[in-house]
Amino acid sequence: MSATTTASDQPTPVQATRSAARFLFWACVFLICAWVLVPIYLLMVNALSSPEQVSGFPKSGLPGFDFSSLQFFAGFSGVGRALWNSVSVAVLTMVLSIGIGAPAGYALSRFDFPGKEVFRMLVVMTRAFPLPLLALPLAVMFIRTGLDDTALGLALVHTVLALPFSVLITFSLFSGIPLELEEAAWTLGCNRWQAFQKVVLPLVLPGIAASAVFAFTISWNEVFAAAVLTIENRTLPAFLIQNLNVSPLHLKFAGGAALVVPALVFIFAVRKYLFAMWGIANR
Amino acid sequence: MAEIVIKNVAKRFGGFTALHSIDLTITDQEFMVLLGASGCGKTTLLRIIAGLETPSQGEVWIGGKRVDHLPPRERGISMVFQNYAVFPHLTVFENIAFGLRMKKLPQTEIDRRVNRTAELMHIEQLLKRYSGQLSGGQRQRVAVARALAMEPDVILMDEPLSNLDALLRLEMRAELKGVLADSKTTTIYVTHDQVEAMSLADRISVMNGGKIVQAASPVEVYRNPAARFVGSFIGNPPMNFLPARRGTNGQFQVAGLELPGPVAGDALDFAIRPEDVEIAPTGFVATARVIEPLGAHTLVTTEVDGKLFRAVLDSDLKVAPGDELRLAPKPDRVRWFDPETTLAV
Amino acid sequence: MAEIVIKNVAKRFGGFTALHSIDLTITDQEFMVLLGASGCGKTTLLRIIAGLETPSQGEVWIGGKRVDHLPPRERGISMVFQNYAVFPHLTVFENIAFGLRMKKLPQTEIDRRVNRTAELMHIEQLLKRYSGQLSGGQRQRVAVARALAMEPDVILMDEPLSNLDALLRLEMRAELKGVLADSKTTTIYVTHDQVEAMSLADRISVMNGGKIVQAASPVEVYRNPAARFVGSFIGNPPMNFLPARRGTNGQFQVAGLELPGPVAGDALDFAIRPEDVEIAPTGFVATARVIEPLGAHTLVTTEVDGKLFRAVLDSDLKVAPGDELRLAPKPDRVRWFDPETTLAV
Amino acid sequence: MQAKALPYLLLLPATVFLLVFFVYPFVEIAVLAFSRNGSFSLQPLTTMATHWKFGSALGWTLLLAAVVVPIQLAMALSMATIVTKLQKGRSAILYIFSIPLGLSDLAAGIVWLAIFEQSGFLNSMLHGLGLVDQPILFLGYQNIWIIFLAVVLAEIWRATAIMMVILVSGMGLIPKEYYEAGEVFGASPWQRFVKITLPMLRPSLQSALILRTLAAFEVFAVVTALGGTTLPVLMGETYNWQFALQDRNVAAAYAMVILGISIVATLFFLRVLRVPKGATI
Amino acid sequence: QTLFWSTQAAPVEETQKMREQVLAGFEGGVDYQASETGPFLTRLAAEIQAGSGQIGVVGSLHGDLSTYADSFVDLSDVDLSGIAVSEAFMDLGKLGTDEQKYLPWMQANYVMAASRQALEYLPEGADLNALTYDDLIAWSKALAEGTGSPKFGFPAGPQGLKHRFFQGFLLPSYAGSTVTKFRSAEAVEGWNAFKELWQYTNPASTNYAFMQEPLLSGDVWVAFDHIARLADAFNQRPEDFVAFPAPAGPAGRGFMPVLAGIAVPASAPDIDASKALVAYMMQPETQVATLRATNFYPVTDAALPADLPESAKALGPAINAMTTADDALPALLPVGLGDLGGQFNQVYTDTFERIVLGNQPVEDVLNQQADTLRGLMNQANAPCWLPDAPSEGACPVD
Ligand SMILES: Nc1ncnc2c1ncn2[C@@H]1O[C@H](COP(=O)(O)OP(=O)(O)OP(=O)(O)O)[C@@H](O)[C@H]1O
Ligand SMILES: Nc1ncnc2c1ncn2[C@@H]1O[C@H](COP(=O)(O)OP(=O)(O)OP(=O)(O)O)[C@@H](O)[C@H]1O
Ligand SMILES: [Mg+2]
Ligand SMILES: [Mg+2]
Repeated sequence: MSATTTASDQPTPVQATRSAARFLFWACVFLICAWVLVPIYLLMVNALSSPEQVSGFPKSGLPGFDFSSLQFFAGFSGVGRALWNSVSVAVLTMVLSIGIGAPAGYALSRFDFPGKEVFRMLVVMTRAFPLPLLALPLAVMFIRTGLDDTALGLALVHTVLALPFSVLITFSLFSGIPLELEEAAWTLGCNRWQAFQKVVLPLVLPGIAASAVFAFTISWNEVFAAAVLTIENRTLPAFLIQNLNVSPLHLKFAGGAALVVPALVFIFAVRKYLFAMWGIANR
Repeated sequence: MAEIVIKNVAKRFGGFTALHSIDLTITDQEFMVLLGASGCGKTTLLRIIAGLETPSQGEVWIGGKRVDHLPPRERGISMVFQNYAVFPHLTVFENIAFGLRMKKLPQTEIDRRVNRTAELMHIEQLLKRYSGQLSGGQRQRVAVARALAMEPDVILMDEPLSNLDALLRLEMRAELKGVLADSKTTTIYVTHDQVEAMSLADRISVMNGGKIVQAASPVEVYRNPAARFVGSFIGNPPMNFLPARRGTNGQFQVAGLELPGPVAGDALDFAIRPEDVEIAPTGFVATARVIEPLGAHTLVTTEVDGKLFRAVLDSDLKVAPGDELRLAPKPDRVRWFDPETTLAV
Repeated sequence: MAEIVIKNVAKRFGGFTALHSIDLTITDQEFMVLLGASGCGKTTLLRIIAGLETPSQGEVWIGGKRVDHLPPRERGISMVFQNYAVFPHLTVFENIAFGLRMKKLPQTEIDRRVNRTAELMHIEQLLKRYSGQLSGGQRQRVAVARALAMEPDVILMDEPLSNLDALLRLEMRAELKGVLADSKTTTIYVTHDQVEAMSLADRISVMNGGKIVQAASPVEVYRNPAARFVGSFIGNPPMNFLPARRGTNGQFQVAGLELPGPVAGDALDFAIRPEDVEIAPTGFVATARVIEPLGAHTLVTTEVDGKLFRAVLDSDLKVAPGDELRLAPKPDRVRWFDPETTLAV
Repeated sequence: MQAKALPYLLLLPATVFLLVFFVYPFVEIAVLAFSRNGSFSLQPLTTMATHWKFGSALGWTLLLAAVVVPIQLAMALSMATIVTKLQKGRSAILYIFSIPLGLSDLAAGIVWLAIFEQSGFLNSMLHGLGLVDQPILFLGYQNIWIIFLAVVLAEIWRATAIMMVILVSGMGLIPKEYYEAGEVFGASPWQRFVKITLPMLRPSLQSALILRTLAAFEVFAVVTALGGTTLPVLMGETYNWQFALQDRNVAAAYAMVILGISIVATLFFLRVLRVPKGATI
Repeated sequence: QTLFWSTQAAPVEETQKMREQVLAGFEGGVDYQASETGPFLTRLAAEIQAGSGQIGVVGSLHGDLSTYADSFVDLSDVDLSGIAVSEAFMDLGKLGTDEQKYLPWMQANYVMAASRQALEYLPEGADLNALTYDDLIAWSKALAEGTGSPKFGFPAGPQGLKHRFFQGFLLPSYAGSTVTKFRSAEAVEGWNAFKELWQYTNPASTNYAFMQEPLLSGDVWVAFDHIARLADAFNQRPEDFVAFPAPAGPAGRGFMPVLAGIAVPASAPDIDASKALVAYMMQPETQVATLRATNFYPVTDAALPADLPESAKALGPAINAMTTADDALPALLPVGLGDLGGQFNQVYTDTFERIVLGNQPVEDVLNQQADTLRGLMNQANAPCWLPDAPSEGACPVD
């Protein structure tokens, strides 16, 4: 993170530099990368192939560079708007779920108080209850209150889904920060919030970013609530993929790819925050 | 005005009582040193004053204001933590500037103070490093600098120099004392280094098992320990104790020697500091057991009447284990303790 | 056989050189103390021996085997970390037992060793606690007990007693020495406490700025510092230095005094320890500046010929700042250093 | 020193939020599970329990979770360890590892369908290698175990990254000094992992396992994409009763079952991975 | 803009066509949104429950609409200005009430399709346009044996429309009934025949929602499906495929039309605009455009143009041949079941899964499922519909 911390500055422990172990290690890395990448590659191959190639056999495993399927989606009226809606809902979800979840995670990690377990179970239950059933009462409520068909309304529902993640992840992160650092900040003139913001937050930022990314991808990929709760302001998945199941194969793949690619770009864009490691490794 | 008054403070951790009803007043601008065995509750007391720990009972007043329910930042204190608590994500500079930024001081003032305290602590060349790139002693100095830079009314230091070498300690000590006196800061300073305690303290509070046993000036604590514990705890090596019994002539019999003692009590404990004995023909009969050269002096551990007895003698003295010596206590340095209450008589 | 040989070891952190080409041999069963200023590289050297840090150059041999490329667990060492590194998720018992379980010792043996070392460290009543429930000194003792329980060939201790009070230190010190001697362990012990260093060490290595300046027996290091640094670093308070110039009569002129000196050299540094001066009419003319009572003695900081000059005098002496004293060096304790090379002459 | 109210204050937003957006609709649904036409009845529960698919749906769901979660845990731990061990190329590899985070379960289903389908990539490869003449039908109803396997693979592929990222950020917070102490005291890399990493990772492990297991109980889209209704799962049945059969009461009863096993699993993880009182981390 | 909330034309290409080719001409402006059944029903139910909403017009299959009979406005006053709508369909649209709950929107049917190469294996003497189930079995057997793998295909996947096949094709063809003779000996015979056919059916069928893709990929050579779900094969490679009527059984050539209707929920924001859209949907030009977009046929007497897509050209005659065959035995969609329609379907799906996939004894399964079916009919108190004989009160299950 700092300009002064170059790789060689870090104390380098003596490692078992036995070549066999190293080879095994890199073989593992390679295998896992392949495991992740090959299916993505195949999805892209199909997305870039013509309908005949997609349903043909045997497949070459090479893309046909036929953009018609993707173009079909690009030409779909309202894709731009849906993309924008998706992003705004996802960002709102991210903000809401961290904004609401992180304080709760902090409280769970720093305090012992009656009702702690009840709250924890409540959070977990949220994750354990099928959304399609909740959607009806929620939709009725939203229609009555005017939240229906707004980015905020959908973000609220997505926040219900993402909240368990943000609460539990931030809880575990905060548990990893020594209380003493916070105490030091208090004696240096911080109130709780400032100490949190200036000391704890920078240290857990990578983790917070991770849970924010979860929130984002949960919202990004959620179809059901989006399909029920948005009409004018459709999000991309509600727009593109809710009917992919009943669409021809080549469109399925193209639609899948159309949804995957922005998410990949997003993760790529935020990877720095996701994985930034401060000089805390040798605290 | 930053007088600290601690009234009847106790602290229990579950079933364990770390502090029993502490009463202590540290006057404004006083330099109070807390001394005590490991685990006796020094850190706990500091943390209660700082507001990091809630006392199980009692009151804490700072500068005439009851602060029990104030958060640390409103108590006008700053603190050096026993294990430093240097922020790992900030450079040394930012660590020291941390509290100043919280006070929203102008940047020039921050620079000035950081540089001044860093120089004081000899870490000016480390300002750009992170704590992971510092040695233990350097980290400790960052913690001290961070607290000093605040220029608080009250500073609490928990063994702030424990990881420094003697030379640096000596220097830091002098500088700390000077800086804190100049800034009229009330100081509570935990140390286990008695030389440090002696040379820094206006008063020393000796703690034992969660209680304050004696709070008095260094010389008083050293010369006239209020309790046997103080005598045995302070002084390196500590005081020697021997059982004494009043003889028929009113004098006390101590390991074959006859000494004048206090008027009250029949069975008392005789006590003398190792450096207050001399080789003299009228002394205790002592068999040397261990000889430890300490540089200018030699610490001779002997056996007197079957009891351990230490003497600090000139290093020119040639003595070998097994030798028999005669060790005479300097009469005006002899102290007496009641073996039951352990208090000085 | 666990002789440790360090050949030409250096360590660089980026642009910063923490160790410059260290050569050092610690013989089997020796108790070697490392002394040096904060940040001089003591911890780094220990970590290189332990295998936690890769040297930038050089070789490390333990027990006749080159170990540079062995992981720490195959080096037959154990270590007390400067910041304890007591596992927070394990009880004190399990912390001490950690290494023993790794060795797959039978439970009875583990119990025996844990209890023994815990008793040694006076933490037997804390065995069920977690590290978060311990005081600083208690935690440090757990770290020491954990290392001792391993009964290794080589033990590396990084300021293992820094957070203990004097009394406990004294006791621990004696016990450590006894235990380690009994178990024939080769020990490298970092401390900044010179009394500790003196009383424990078979040999002391004095480090400065990443180099080893002198490695010799305690008395030798104290009496005959190999370099000005050693003299100024060891001894509390340190040696006094005054510039000396050879007069026409071959004698050296030092602050108005005429003293016999070594045959070589024209301009040298005169050096004397503060405890090696006495009040005598033929001494240096010294103006007292600061008077610090140290218990049995008084440290008087004076000014001699415009230079700082410290003297440890009997505490009976009545002296006030501003008083003029006459301080005479004991002739056989005078040492001389070359001001250019800083080495002893 | 701080008001006792602070933790509650911190929980307040989340609690209010959940009360409005979860508890309120949840109660409305939960009531359905125990009523019929507005009055109390156990009929939805009995209908569900006696339906011929209920047993197998429950069984497959549990089996799926029991197979997928441990494998994912092991993989996520290895991946997280690899990432923390890496010196160079860490961010690139971490990025690759976390790519599946961005995938919806539907997309994952589609991808694996493309592989296992009769004219899919697996058959193409086997054909290309000359191992088969005719494409093999992997996902037929007779091959329920292959369907199961495909679902397991797809689930592992899709959802391991979630666990991994939680664990990576947790591992990043373990101070290095403990590993060093472990190393000095004779712990091999594996022992350090078991004795230091795992216990100190407990909070993160707990979170990761709870979240992942709960998600496994709700597996649906991937199963439908790969196995149709051949492999019945609880969530699929819930969906079926809610929309195809339009019996919201029985659907609610299914949801209560999912909730029930989720709570049991959560309690299990909370217990097994709890940090003993007094221990920090 | 009027929101047209629909389950039809859900495949993305069709949705696009609906918007661009069918609805673009409506003056008020239409927002056509096609959803899966789940979101569709949830949204609809929510708006009905909330008493207000955005949905102007609902378009879905008869079965889905029948659940919400109470919540739709009466459409009898929509001005159809002389457009003739099939009477039978108008009746279905009343959903057992006196009001016109929905207007028929479009219809479709199920037919068979085969690739030309399969014709070589057609058994001697079998007439493609008058196929029997026995012929089909023999043909599938020949195909399986001749090519080495089963080549008959059937949409038994989760999105597949298999229940309609059992309700409207298999059972009527064998038992001449959908409900009453559910567990008759004839029905048993029918299920046994289907079991036999299943031996020569591509096992991947349990994953198929649409038969056009397996036909195109060659995994399946002969298939039964909804016309909309076969169309792509004909549009892509018209020369390679032929369409023909569903087979006949001992009781006749059972078939069941698919009927989609449009309704206006009482909670619609602007009921007049909605009705105007409904009327627009019934216009001959709209109906033809709908046919082009969705492969669903008009429910009115709209004249079909000559330049139909390949699929319509191929499939239309097959439907025609089927519905006008001498042994034609039309079966109607369930009426009067209300929200039990789903469970009614489930009875048939379960029967299939247990008998064919689970290999359970046919009689036992039928007996058990008959009990369920009877319970449903009694609960809904629904009288019989074609091909079952009209009943007093609930339709009996013998
Ligand atoms: N990672 C690092 N990057 C840069 N410099 C470092 C790093 N680690 C240590 N140093 C520097 O190396 C020097 C030696 O450090 P080391 O910890 O060995 O000192 P030490 O002798 O143990 O000091 P102390 O008595 O204060 O513990 C110090 O000046 C320190 O600042
Ligand atoms: N959380 C806790 N639970 C139980 N006991 C505790 C806890 N914290 C501290 N203690 C105990 O309270 C006593 C006082 O601890 P404290 O840290 O104040 O000691 P100390 O005087 O600072 O010792 P040291 O010089 O070793 O740092 C110790 O015996 C310690 O074991
Ligand atoms: Mg302490
Ligand atoms: Mg160090």
